Amino acid sequence: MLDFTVKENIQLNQTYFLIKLTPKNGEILTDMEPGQFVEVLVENSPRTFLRRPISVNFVEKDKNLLWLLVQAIGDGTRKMSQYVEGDVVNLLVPLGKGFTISGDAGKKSLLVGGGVGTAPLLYLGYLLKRQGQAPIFLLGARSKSDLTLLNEFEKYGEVFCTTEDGSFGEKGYVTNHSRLNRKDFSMIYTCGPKPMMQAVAKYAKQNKIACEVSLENMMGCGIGTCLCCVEKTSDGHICVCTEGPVFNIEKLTWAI
Amino acid sequence: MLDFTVKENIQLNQTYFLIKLTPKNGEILTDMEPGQFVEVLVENSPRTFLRRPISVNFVEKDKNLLWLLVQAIGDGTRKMSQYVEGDVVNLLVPLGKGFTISGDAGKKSLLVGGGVGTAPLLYLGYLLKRQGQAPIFLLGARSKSDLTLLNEFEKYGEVFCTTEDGSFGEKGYVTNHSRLNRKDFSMIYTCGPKPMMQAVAKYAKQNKIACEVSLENMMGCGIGTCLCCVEKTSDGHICVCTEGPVFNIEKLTWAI
Amino acid sequence: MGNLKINISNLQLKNPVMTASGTFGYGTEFCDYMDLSKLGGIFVKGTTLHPRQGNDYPRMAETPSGMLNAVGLQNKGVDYFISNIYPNIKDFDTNMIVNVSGSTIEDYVECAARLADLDKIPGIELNISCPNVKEGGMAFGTSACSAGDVTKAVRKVFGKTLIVKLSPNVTDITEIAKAVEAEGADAVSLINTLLGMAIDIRNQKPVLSTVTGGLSGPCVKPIALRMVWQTYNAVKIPVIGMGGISSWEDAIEFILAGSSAIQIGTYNFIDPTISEKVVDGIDNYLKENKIDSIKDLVGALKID
Amino acid sequence: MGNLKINISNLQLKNPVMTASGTFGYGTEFCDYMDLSKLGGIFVKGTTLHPRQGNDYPRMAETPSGMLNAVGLQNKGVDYFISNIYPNIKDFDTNMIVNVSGSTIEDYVECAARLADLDKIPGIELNISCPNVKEGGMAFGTSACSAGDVTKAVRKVFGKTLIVKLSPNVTDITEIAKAVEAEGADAVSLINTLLGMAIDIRNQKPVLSTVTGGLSGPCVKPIALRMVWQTYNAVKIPVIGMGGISSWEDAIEFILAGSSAIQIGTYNFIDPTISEKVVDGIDNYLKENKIDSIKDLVGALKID
Ligand SMILES: Cc1cc2nc3c(=O)[nH]c(=O)nc-3n(C[C@H](O)[C@H](O)[C@H](O)COP(=O)(O)OP(=O)(O)OC[C@H]3O[C@@H](n4cnc5c(N)ncnc54)[C@H](O)[C@@H]3O)c2cc1C
Ligand SMILES: Cc1cc2nc3c(=O)[nH]c(=O)nc-3n(C[C@H](O)[C@H](O)[C@H](O)COP(=O)(O)OP(=O)(O)OC[C@H]3O[C@@H](n4cnc5c(N)ncnc54)[C@H](O)[C@@H]3O)c2cc1C
Ligand SMILES: Cc1cc2nc3c(=O)[nH]c(=O)nc-3n(C[C@H](O)[C@H](O)[C@H](O)COP(=O)(O)O)c2cc1C
Ligand SMILES: Cc1cc2nc3c(=O)[nH]c(=O)nc-3n(C[C@H](O)[C@H](O)[C@H](O)COP(=O)(O)O)c2cc1C
Ligand code: FES
Ligand code: FES
Repeated sequence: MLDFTVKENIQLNQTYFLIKLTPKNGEILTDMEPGQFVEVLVENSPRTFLRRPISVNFVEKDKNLLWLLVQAIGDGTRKMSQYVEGDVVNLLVPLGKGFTISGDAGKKSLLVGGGVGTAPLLYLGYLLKRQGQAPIFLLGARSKSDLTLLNEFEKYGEVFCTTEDGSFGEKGYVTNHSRLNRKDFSMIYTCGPKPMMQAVAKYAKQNKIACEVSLENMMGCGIGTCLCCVEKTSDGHICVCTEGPVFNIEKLTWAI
Repeated sequence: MLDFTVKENIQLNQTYFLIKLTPKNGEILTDMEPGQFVEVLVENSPRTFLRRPISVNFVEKDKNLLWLLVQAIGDGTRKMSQYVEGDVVNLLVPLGKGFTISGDAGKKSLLVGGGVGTAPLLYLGYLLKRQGQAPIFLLGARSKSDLTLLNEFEKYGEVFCTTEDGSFGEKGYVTNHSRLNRKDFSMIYTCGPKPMMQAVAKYAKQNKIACEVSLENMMGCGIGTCLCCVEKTSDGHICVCTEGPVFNIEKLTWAI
Repeated sequence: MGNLKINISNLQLKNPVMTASGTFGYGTEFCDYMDLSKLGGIFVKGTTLHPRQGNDYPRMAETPSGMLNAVGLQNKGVDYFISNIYPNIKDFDTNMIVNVSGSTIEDYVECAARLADLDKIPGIELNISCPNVKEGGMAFGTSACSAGDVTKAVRKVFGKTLIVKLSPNVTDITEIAKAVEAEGADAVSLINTLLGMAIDIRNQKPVLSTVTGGLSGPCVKPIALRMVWQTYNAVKIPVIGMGGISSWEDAIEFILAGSSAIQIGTYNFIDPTISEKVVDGIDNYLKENKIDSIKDLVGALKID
Repeated sequence: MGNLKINISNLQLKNPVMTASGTFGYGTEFCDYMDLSKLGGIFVKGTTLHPRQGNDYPRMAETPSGMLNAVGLQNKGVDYFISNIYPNIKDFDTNMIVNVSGSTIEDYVECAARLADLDKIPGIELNISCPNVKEGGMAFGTSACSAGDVTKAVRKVFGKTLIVKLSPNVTDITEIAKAVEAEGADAVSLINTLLGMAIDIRNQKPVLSTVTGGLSGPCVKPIALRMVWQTYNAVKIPVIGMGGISSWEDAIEFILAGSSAIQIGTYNFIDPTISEKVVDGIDNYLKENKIDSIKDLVGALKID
């Protein structure tokens, strides 16, 4: 549990906000895995009782900054979207198990994100690139304005996009993108709406590509004690907050 | 029910704040009696469920400004103390029955206030002066710094003070002030901590001076429906929020 | 807004939104803030045969997302109501329902009988669930037997719509609901307040003069909703749901759980216009979801 | 902090602050956040004779100042606990109490008997009040008779401190408390969760897979406090109070109402260090009010 100070809160579109935080008392950020998350204590929000889970979007080591990409959809995230420089925010960090990164520079990884589910893929892409890989991003959204941080993604790999309304990239869903026809991936990582992730998982399975998904089950505690966030897996009900949020699709019981 | 915009919030001492509000959409403030109050909807304060009653401190007709003098003692008033210019605040206004003002310019009124209970006396003094009276203020507090808005009071009458620690005016309680020895008042108005008001009421009774007190019973609704704010009177339990908060001491069943 | 009409037995409501007894005075207190004719009905203050002074101050404590009250049915009695209040409210363009309380069955009966003569009072709500009075009150509401008895007795003298208001302070609310249904209640309303308590740790005393009091407000909503759903599945008469409603979304939840109509209580204190907003919100929801009539929503909860 | 010591029957607590079953895992989950040895005790997860998968997802809904859960006692069973978990927690410098659940009296007895052999488990808490399991669970806790029966049976096989955890979903909690006291319980703990419900109005379905679930958090505090006070006045054995405690002030309220010790549940999720803060807060309160021992505060509520 650590207090952070808001350094910057950048509005990216109507509902997306990039919040950059640094530990209040100058503590050095611990190492985080891509796909791990934080639990935000949202103060001054009468309808927000529990903490809110938000993925690690990026870690700027040199500046000791943690980035969160937040979509304001309810009272809690709306309150976060109003953070201003200097606000103090209490976080549990880092939580959960992130994406697995292989040290093999020859791997070809595809990172598929939908909507705010693109959040954890930025830091993942950065780390993959640092391992020598050339990750490929495939990002989907309803419309052009929902595709944010593209210039950041481009720093770490090639970026392909789809929009449902065709306003940017290919029209349609990520799973319809022409780049998928090549099937030249050795690993797929995905985060986004469940139907999207299931479609991606199906593609991966059909093409025998290893695939990890990041689940967003509703959480009570984020630290493995309430047993509310469970996912049915081959090992029975297990906690998404401690055993996940990232899972290999082999472990899940999705009917795909 | 009306939305107001905060025009100014002036910190007067460690816990007292003078908040100046104007109707958000330019509505002209309705006439208010001194001693009436408003019910403030305190938003973004998870521990403040009910509205909070606050006295009308002053009405600046020409600027269409309503003044509230707020002492931050709990979550609700603390949140009010953080209002900044431009904040929008929802009020029920004006509520209750205020002090009675006689048209007789020859009357000599004493206005006794303790702590934040001085709040309603400012507007009362102003109106008395406008009637041609020369009201006398007797204001008490723990210490000098708790005596606020003195320059405002001085505009409308002579001001006497007591502090418990002797840091300003006479040392002791208002009821010990030497000015009371003259007993030359035809009317006493008082607002402040209950023990103080009871002592003032006693003085008034002993000296056969008419006296009105402003009660601060805890309120649920402020508009006469919950029946939670009742005071035992000669007419039985009656609502402080609609029949008061100002009462003639004759009506109360105080053992004084 | 034709599609908001719904009946509670013989009582015709222009919409399912009503205000709860003890939280809306006689309606008059709210005229400044809203248009009373927009409401399906108003449940006026708890009325007893004889005048009652109520409990001593303090009668209130604020709690997380709610409040405790210990008013204790302060009112001037049914005769005063009939001669002094009824004339002022009888022409309101909505249903004025009187909430009736008593310490004995005879009290309930006598009070109901006098109200039965009032043309513009289409129904009464028997409060057998008030936790704030020593005798009677909640005691009637916590046993199926006595709840049935009082319903039966009042039914004999009251021909118009008879609603019985149930206490949540019971192991099984459906038992009580079934008992009053069997004795002729036209509808049940629920929930009344939950018995609670608060302590002032500075003086180590209870906050309320009566030690315990009734809890209401958003904090009780999950409990109320569960009881409405249980009751809806147990009886055939209409259920009027309440407990913590603070938005139109809450109202829809109660309707889906089986409420033919809903009452808004404590939240009137926070927003005196809330009931109007809830009417509009429900209307919108129906339109957006292309639901023809509110009736189609009552108890429409989908359970896999 | 010597003045914070208090006993629950034979159980010696260094202070009255404990954590509630199902909200603090096995303690291990909180090591990163606080010093477990500062606690009077830890009530570990609900444990059953046989492993349980618990209910389907979703198991949670947020509510005003609280939450609903429908975990349904997911756990790997008592044998797994004994061989895989006990070794890791047995040396914690605090009291590790196991919360025991079952569907039949035999289950409770067998589970308790196996735990009786564990040196470092000084007591168990019988959960006869879980609203989230179909068979048994709450059913035991809502009738004085069955509550007494299960207590009696377990008492025979369990000689250490036996705490029985009561359900708030009853008309009169003191009846149940008296029944378990009569059958040899060393203490009662209360309250477990209140049965509640939430509906998603977008898909018109219950939020929880089980439709209803258990309500906890600050919203229930007034109800819990009232029940603690009623129970304290009805039985002679110690009362362990809980329900919505989120600050040291809340804890003091529960102690004044008659709790010899308290448990903190849901609020651990919001502030994993809350229990530590409550210990310090109580300590300060005693000092500031010049109270020699926490024992002097238990049930010290002043009623005029
Ligand atoms: C591991 C994890 C990582 C996440 N990462 C991010 C992130 O990086 N950025 C981001 O913006 N959001 C992220 N989320 C989602 C975020 O936690 C929710 O949007 C947030 O909790 C909503 O809170 P609120 O108070 O704004 O809305 P609420 O008012 O609580 O909810 C608004 C609506 O969204 C639904 N909802 C809320 N949370 C969830 C959920 N977890 N699953 C399904 N429906 C839900 C509610 O039922 C409600 O209908 C993540 C969630 C998880 C579990
Ligand atoms: C008619 C009326 C006029 C008022 N005018 C003013 C004013 O002009 N300026 C001002 O600063 N305050 C005024 N008050 C008092 C003000 O309403 C309370 O201080 C405020 O409600 C406290 O809210 P809170 O959330 O800050 O504190 P809370 O956390 O609610 O309370 C803090 C502590 O104060 C106690 N408390 C709160 N309200 C009352 C009360 N009414 N009586 C006794 N104890 C109480 C609580 O029990 C608690 O111990 C007035 C009250 C009334 C009834
Ligand atoms: C201050 C107050 C007074 C009440 N008085 C009565 C009453 O006289 N008769 C009655 O049946 N219910 C009374 N109630 C209960 C409400 O009608 C309602 O059942 C309860 O408050 C739950 O709804 P809510 O959470 O929307 O307030 C009262 C409630 C409050 C808060
Ligand atoms: C997620 C969750 C799981 C729980 N599991 C159990 C359990 O296994 N056994 C039990 O006796 N009580 C269980 N409870 C109830 C708590 O121990 C406690 O009685 C209740 O939550 C009230 O306290 P609180 O308001 O402080 O949370 C659980 C509560 C929650 C929120
Ligand atoms: S969120 Fe509580 S166990 Fe995962
Ligand atoms: S505060 Fe509700 S009647 Fe006065």
